[in-house]
Amino acid sequence: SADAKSEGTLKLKIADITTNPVFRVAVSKGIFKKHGIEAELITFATPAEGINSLFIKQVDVAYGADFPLLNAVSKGNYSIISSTGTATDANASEWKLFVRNDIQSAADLKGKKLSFSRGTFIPYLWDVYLGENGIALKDVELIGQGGFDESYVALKKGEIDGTWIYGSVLKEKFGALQEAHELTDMSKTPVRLGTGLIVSDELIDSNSDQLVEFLKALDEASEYAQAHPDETADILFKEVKQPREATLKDLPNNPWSIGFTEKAYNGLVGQKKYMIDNKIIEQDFELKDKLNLDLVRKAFPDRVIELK
Amino acid sequence: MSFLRKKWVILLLLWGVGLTLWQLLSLLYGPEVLPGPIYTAKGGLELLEDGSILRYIGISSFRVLMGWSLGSLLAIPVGLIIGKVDIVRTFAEPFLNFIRFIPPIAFITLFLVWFGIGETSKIALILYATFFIVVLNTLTGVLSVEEDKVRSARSMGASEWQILVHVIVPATVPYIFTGIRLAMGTSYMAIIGAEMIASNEGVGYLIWNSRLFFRTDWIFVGLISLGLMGFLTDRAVGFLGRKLLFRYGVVSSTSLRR
Amino acid sequence: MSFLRKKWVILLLLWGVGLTLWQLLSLLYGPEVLPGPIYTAKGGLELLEDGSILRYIGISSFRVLMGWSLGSLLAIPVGLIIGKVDIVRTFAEPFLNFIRFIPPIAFITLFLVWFGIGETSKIALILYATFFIVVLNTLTGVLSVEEDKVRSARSMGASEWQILVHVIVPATVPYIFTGIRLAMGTSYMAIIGAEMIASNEGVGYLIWNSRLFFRTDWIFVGLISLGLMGFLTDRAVGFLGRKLLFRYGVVSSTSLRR
Amino acid sequence: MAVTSPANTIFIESLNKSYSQHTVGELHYIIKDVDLVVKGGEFFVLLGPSGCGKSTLLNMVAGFVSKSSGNLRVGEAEVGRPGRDRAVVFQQADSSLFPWLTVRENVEFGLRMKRIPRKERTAISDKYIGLVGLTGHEQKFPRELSGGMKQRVQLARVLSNDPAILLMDEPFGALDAMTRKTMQRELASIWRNTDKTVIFVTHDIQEALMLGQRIGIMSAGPSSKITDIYEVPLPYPRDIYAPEFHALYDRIQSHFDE
Amino acid sequence: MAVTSPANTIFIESLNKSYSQHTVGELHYIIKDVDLVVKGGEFFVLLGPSGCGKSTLLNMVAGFVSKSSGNLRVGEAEVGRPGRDRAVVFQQADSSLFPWLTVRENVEFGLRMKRIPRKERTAISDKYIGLVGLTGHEQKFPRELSGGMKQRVQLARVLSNDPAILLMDEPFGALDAMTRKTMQRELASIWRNTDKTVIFVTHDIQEALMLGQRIGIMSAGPSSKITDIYEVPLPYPRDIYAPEFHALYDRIQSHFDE
Ligand SMILES: Nc1ncnc2c1ncn2[C@@H]1O[C@H](COP(=O)(O)OP(=O)(O)OP(=O)(O)O)[C@@H](O)[C@H]1O
Ligand SMILES: Nc1ncnc2c1ncn2[C@@H]1O[C@H](COP(=O)(O)OP(=O)(O)OP(=O)(O)O)[C@@H](O)[C@H]1O
Ligand SMILES: [Mg+2]
Ligand SMILES: [Mg+2]
Repeated sequence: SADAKSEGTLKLKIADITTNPVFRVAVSKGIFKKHGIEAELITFATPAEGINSLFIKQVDVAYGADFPLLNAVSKGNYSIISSTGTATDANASEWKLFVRNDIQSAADLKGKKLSFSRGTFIPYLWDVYLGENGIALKDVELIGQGGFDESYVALKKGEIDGTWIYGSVLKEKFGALQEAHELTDMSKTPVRLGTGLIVSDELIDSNSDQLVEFLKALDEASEYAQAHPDETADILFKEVKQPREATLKDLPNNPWSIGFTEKAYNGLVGQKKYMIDNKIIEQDFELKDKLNLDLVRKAFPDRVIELK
Repeated sequence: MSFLRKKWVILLLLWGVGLTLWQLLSLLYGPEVLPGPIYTAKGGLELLEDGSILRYIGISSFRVLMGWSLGSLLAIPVGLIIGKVDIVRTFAEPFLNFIRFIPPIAFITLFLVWFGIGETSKIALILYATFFIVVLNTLTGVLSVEEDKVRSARSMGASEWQILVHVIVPATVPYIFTGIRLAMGTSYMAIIGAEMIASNEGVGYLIWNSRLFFRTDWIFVGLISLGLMGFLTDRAVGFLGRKLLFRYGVVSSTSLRR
Repeated sequence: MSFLRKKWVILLLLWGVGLTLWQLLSLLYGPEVLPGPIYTAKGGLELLEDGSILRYIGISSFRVLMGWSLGSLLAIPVGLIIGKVDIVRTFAEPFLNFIRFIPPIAFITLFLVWFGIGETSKIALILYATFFIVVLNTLTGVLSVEEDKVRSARSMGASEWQILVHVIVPATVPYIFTGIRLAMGTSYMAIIGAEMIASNEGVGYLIWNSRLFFRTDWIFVGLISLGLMGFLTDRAVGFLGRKLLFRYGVVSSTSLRR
Repeated sequence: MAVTSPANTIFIESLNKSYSQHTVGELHYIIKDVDLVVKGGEFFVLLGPSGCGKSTLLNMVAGFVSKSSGNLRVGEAEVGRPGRDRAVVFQQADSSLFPWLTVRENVEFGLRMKRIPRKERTAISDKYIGLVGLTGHEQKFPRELSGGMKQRVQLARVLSNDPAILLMDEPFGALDAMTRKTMQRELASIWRNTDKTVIFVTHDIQEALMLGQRIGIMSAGPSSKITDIYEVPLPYPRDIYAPEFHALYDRIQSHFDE
Repeated sequence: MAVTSPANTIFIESLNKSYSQHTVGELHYIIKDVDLVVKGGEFFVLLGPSGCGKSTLLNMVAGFVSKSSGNLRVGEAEVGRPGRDRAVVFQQADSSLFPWLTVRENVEFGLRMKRIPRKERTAISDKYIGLVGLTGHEQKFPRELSGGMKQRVQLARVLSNDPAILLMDEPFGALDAMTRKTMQRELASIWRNTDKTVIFVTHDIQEALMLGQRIGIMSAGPSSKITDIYEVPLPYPRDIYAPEFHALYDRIQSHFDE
């Protein structure tokens, strides 16, 4: 845990997932160490599980998309300290909507079976996307799925009619399907997927200076990864067996920019409204209370907006 | 008589102590870590009120029963053939001893690909979980048929086919039954894996989905439902076996080895 | 002699036919759906070259062996006590028959909560998977000790404690051994669940993680590793049992019921 | 009284049996150069120490075990496989009766295999169940009978097939002393009312003398053969205190005292 | 010759045994009002039909089964539980010997429980292994012995504890006829060289006459008792063809013919 304050070194347990390069680069290139952070990475299957581990004090820092972040802050004394700046148009354009060939426009989705991954923001995305195209959520059937291999097979067999996917591996796989084609991508919708970092308020109170360094380290690690894609691909293959081609293709779309932008804020607001409306979050709360932007402001003053 | 009464008192006492301990531990560690009986009961009530837990139990039971009965029906002839035909056995035995270490859950992706995301793949996964146990038990049964039985049938003029139908199969019934009953346990174990595949309902779904929202109380409700379902069907199967297969020497056994 | 030679020829032929069929099916469906033997071998080579598959096998084996031996060590005395003490048995039996339907994977979240994200929770999950099988078998063994053995020891002046140590325990050894060996199978089955808990290494991790990247070949490599690991340890345990526990009447048995 | 008939005469000439042992390389004979003619309708007893090969010889006549060399005929026909003409009564009724069939169903088994109509079957089974004194027990299962009653079922079962030859392998070996005496008396009387050839295996000299017209003494194995044949010219039912009985007993006993 | 001594005299007065049956409500006696004194050093045979309660009576003397009412003393002491003074030889050597111990270890079991030093133990076991004619087989396990040899081990095992009383429950019932005769002869001679009291249970009249100084006849159950006691004034070793033997045989036989 995070009590070792001695000599300015902060021990952190960080919840990570397999596909994210930033933490791993920061560890293996000594960037954390340089910033006085002694990091241990814990790999989870999904961000949601990593964030859940915060509750049982198994990790100190977790990272995840808006959906699980909001779910977590609604439950206790945790704060979002930064966004990773991935709520960009470029990133959003990597979220592709693949549909069966008989669907040529959004209007054709009416009455169809649409896939979503459980515990993610996809239902929200469907809600917004369909709403914009004049289709109510109750006019389609949403099918919850456990993994992308599942939606791939289901789409191929016609057991579902449309699914959102992300990442080069999936884009290639789904692109090769005879039975389906790409209809649109998320950049054409108002939805931007933010990801952020979450820690306990306790940790912020006791180690705010080191956390500032932590944020700086992350930014530096992401820059390093962007500059050295091959090395990053090697690190990921070695440590988590992510195929090299996948890393190389996805890396340019995922530069982290530690900060807190207007887009990030709007993403959270929209997402939160949806979650409250759909009773996914039972107890409403003030979003501002759960955002602690002092640290990131110290680290990168020009990348943080003022909250009204 | 007085001993029997005493036994019940002690039993009640022990269960009482157990429940109290559970509650105390839960208070000590907090409901996040260990949902106590009261907290769990609340969670259960919540799921009971909107009828979902009962629906989930129904759906999961249906899947288990389908996969289990189909698996058993397929496995019995396969086991008989492997047991009877030496050359098939030589080929199949190492394979069986290899595949029995591979858990059903490892086949999720492949089954998806083969059987789609509908009920078929879920049932197929449970079928897989039960298949090999029933095959292995049937096979053991065939190999355990006393030579004297076969010999006496043969010297009374039975053909090889008659021996199979009238001697081997009935003599193997107790083994088949044991296999089927053991497989029942495994099929409940496989339901979580099966309901990881594209499902919005079922006890396995409840347990797995509750992880995402960290509802330990619902996980407990799911676990208890699973245990109860298993326990009750096991008793029912045991009872039916005792009644219907009485003449084949199927007797009750309370504690089964898995 | 000539029969033996013929047997080998047929066996080789059958395996050959099997592999060819596998390859043909894979060509038919495409490697996405069913990775053929060649494709799988390539994937395996990739993982072999950077040493990861061997490391994974090592890590998973360590976890399995730890969980399995700890589970067995714990389960044996528990089984003995449940078997020997009637009142404990009355209390424990329904509980055992209830909990044996709850799969290890259902406990992932709870074990994470209880034992953290380190090795402990993974080993604990495997321990859970083996514990009840060994308990149930030990218990069955204790109940199967012939009354005559206990009576003769008693009339030769053995105390109750001496009877436990010198009669009950040795007489139960074959049952304990069967339990331990069956549990070995289940512990390999539980490794996928165990390695779903916060891990980035191990055969279970490989199988589960490869889903993300659609690497069906790696899934197959993982499955085959699991099967081989199980098969080999099972044989090794069988061999050791036969050698070391010879006097207790532990004999080899090729096909074990699960 | 028994009537001699060539169709149920057994001819054995220079019969050998060895289970070839690869590892040793040398041929190890169980029985060697046995010559014997059992006349149709005769009651022949085979007497010898445990393990000498009595069962092996009987099983060769039954067609269960193949000869290594020599001649073995029943009537005109070479013995190759089991046949309806040679019925076998096994020592362990438990392993040869079908526990899932009632007494009547067991007795009718051979008839059912021959597709004899139900009415005819009932008439035949009634007759033989009556003959062995089991009337009233038709609906019982073997497990509900005592050891002696089970042997009666076996007897009725083979008799209902009307075989020319009865091969009995220590059929009373597992019975208690009193039941055994009764069964011997009844077997002798049943045999005297039919024209069947009987080969009866035992290692009890008194039993041999109670039953046999001739008694063949087998030497201890390996390479055992029939060394002596005694005629027993006593009338049935025999009296063990008759001086001739006593004299024969002593003469035969002397074979085994050496 | 056997010497009378009060410490190994068995007194039985109005002894009753019933297994109370709740459902029926009435008391169902297995044995009822048994009176018997077996003098120290005497060889007493208990003869009766199957199921009459011979084992029950013997087990009460052994202390394995509690009496329902009446008096049961050995010397001065009330019999309550098993004791080193009363050794039991069971019918099934397989279920009473310890298969994980060698012949020597089995024989030394009682001494080891008493913590007799190894050297002394070896001396004692050497003596009794020799007495029963098993010298040279000390290192074998029970499974490597024939039935007769196993019963010798049982005999040596109880003798090495030097009990005052030997209780034998059909110890030769499972042996083949020839081995049985030999064992009877040897038991008689071993007994004559010690001063032990023996109660020997059998249902073989010949065996009873070969061994007993007195033979108690038990009536068939329920509520069975000892109806007659015969003195056998014949010298050992006995000759079954002696006219007195014959006469006694017929008299006893007549009890069971009715
Ligand atoms: N399948 C077999 N392979 C090798 N040896 C065998 C086989 N069957 C029997 N034998 C051997 O043949 C010998 C004779 O056996 P068999 O059963 O005929 O004896 P038996 O006279 O019937 O003995 P018992 O009185 O104990 O029944 C024994 O030494 C036995 O070990
Ligand atoms: N634990 C028990 N509960 C109820 N009845 C019993 C029990 N043990 C024995 N009996 C009954 O007591 C009777 C006498 O049994 P026991 O074993 O003493 O007979 P036995 O004379 O030794 O017979 P065998 O010669 O077959 O050994 C039997 O009818 C049996 O069913
Ligand atoms: Mg034999
Ligand atoms: Mg008895």
